[in-house]
Amino acid sequence: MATRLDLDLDLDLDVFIGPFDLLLSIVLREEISLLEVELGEIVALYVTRLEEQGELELEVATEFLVLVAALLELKSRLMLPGAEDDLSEMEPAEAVEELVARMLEYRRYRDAGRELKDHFESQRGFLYRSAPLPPELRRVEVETAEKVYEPEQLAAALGDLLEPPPRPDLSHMRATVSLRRRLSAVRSVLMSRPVFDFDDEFGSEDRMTQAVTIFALLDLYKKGEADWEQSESCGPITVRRSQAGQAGLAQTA
Amino acid sequence: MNELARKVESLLFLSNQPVTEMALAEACEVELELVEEAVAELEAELAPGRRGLILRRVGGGLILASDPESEVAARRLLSKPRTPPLTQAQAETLAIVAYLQPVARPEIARIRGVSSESAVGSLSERGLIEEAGRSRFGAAIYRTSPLFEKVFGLDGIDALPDPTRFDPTPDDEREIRERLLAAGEQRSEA
Amino acid sequence: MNELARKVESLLFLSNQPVTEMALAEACEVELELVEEAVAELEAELAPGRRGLILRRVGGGLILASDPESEVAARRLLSKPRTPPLTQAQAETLAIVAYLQPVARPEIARIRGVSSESAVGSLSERGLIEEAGRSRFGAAIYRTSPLFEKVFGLDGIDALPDPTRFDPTPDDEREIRERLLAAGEQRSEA
Repeated sequence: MATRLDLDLDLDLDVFIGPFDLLLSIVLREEISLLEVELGEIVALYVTRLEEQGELELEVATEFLVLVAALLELKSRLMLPGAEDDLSEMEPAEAVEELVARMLEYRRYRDAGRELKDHFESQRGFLYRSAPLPPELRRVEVETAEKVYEPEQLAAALGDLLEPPPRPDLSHMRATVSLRRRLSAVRSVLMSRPVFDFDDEFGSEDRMTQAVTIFALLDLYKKGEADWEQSESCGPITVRRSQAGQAGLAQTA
Repeated sequence: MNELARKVESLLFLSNQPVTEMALAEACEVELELVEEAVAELEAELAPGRRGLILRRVGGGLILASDPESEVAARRLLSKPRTPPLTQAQAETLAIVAYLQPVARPEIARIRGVSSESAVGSLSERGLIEEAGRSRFGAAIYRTSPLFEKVFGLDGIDALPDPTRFDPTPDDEREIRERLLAAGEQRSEA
Repeated sequence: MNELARKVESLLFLSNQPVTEMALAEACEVELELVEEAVAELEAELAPGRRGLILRRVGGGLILASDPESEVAARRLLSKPRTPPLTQAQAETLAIVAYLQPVARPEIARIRGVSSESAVGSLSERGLIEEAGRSRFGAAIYRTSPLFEKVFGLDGIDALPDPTRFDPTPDDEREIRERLLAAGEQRSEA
């Protein structure tokens, strides 16, 4: 593969302004310590350049990134406490060897990858069958079959089916209360007693029935059949048959 | 074999459904008559006894199948008989077929209160139940198979245990059926 | 074709996976040599260009494939579009896994210089590589899958191209070395 190593990148760092490959040679000659070089900034610059060229696919390794990654590893080894003694003695030549080895290793897999990619293309015309086995081959043969299931499972299943389902739970559904029925309930009380206390008559009903009964009272008030009063909030309600209601009640009765 | 016949063989090899000659013609972008000729050539090549594959016409289409001669060897090589635990739906369906057989498919659905197609399908495929004809209305009627008795260790259908939770009065089978249907109707209403 | 060759063809037709000659011999209850003869006969019958099927040695066994000539028609019939080609990232990652397997994910990242999560993810998704456990440090370890061998038509991992083919040339090495070191000199000379 005749691709030349591409290290063209102009840098503008605190410690260095100039092309990346120049910085690299300087570092490798130990004129600048790797510890002073902001590798992160270099990567950021590189990514920006890729982006400008419309080639931003970070999963695509390039030799440039392989090199920076290798430098990063060297640098992190330099930063490890204790490790410094060994590494400070690392000759520039050794660092170069390590970098070269890394670059060559990457090239090997890059080239192998290219070949695999071509090979993949050349093989894509072969298609394989993917069909389930015919049913007769998926089944247990009668002759060799052994007992694996308990008949009691069937007896239990049938028992479940014989059981009528539980009555549906309707508690979540609101019972309906008829306003018409509440009207006639109030009227019939008013027939027997011209004045009564609401709680005495309807206090034992459920909340919904009580509420609809209040509506019925409102209706009777509107029609002029009944009056009612409540002297204090939440206090007792006194219901009274009104004069005008006499005739109506008589009719209803 | 000419190129088109080879192509037809490829297509039938890859498809696990029957393929019509029209579909083959469209896929190969040739006239129907040419496909028909190619199929005739392939049919002659794959005449029984010539190869390990045979060409079959099924439901208006063509399909390749293995020669039945190799079934025993195929079973030895490939067959991994599966006896997974029964799901609740399968157990219920199988119980209905076992206790009431022969029983029509709509009746199974009425008793369970839900359509039981997938359970019936998997039980048939596993060979635990089999079709025993059609009802007057054309519905498939099922009964258990000899394999059923073996995998449940039953010496005949009479050896099925009494349904559990079923009150011990000596109800006849007819009554069980009615009670099942009655309970099923309540289930499907609920 | 003799009976055994026909049987072998049937068995290979039914199996979706490569089958070894030994497994065929056991299934047919014959000596291995006889199966080898039968396979040779079948191989000749199914030599490229003769039929719609081709006998291939893949993943350590035998498998039937359709002739690549019919790929276009087959994709049309089965409405199966081609899967996309491997991206460069996937190809490099796959090469690392194929040649170094089993290999841990950080090693892949180290060689490629970038985290290779998405390439590893899509190769796993395509079923070409699979996890083969965890390293001491908890990193996922990968190897190629049986599907890899099938898709690449390889009769086992040993059938991969000889890795020495990818050894960098001395020219490569010289070029890199010069590029790393010579920039300063060139520039100071310039």
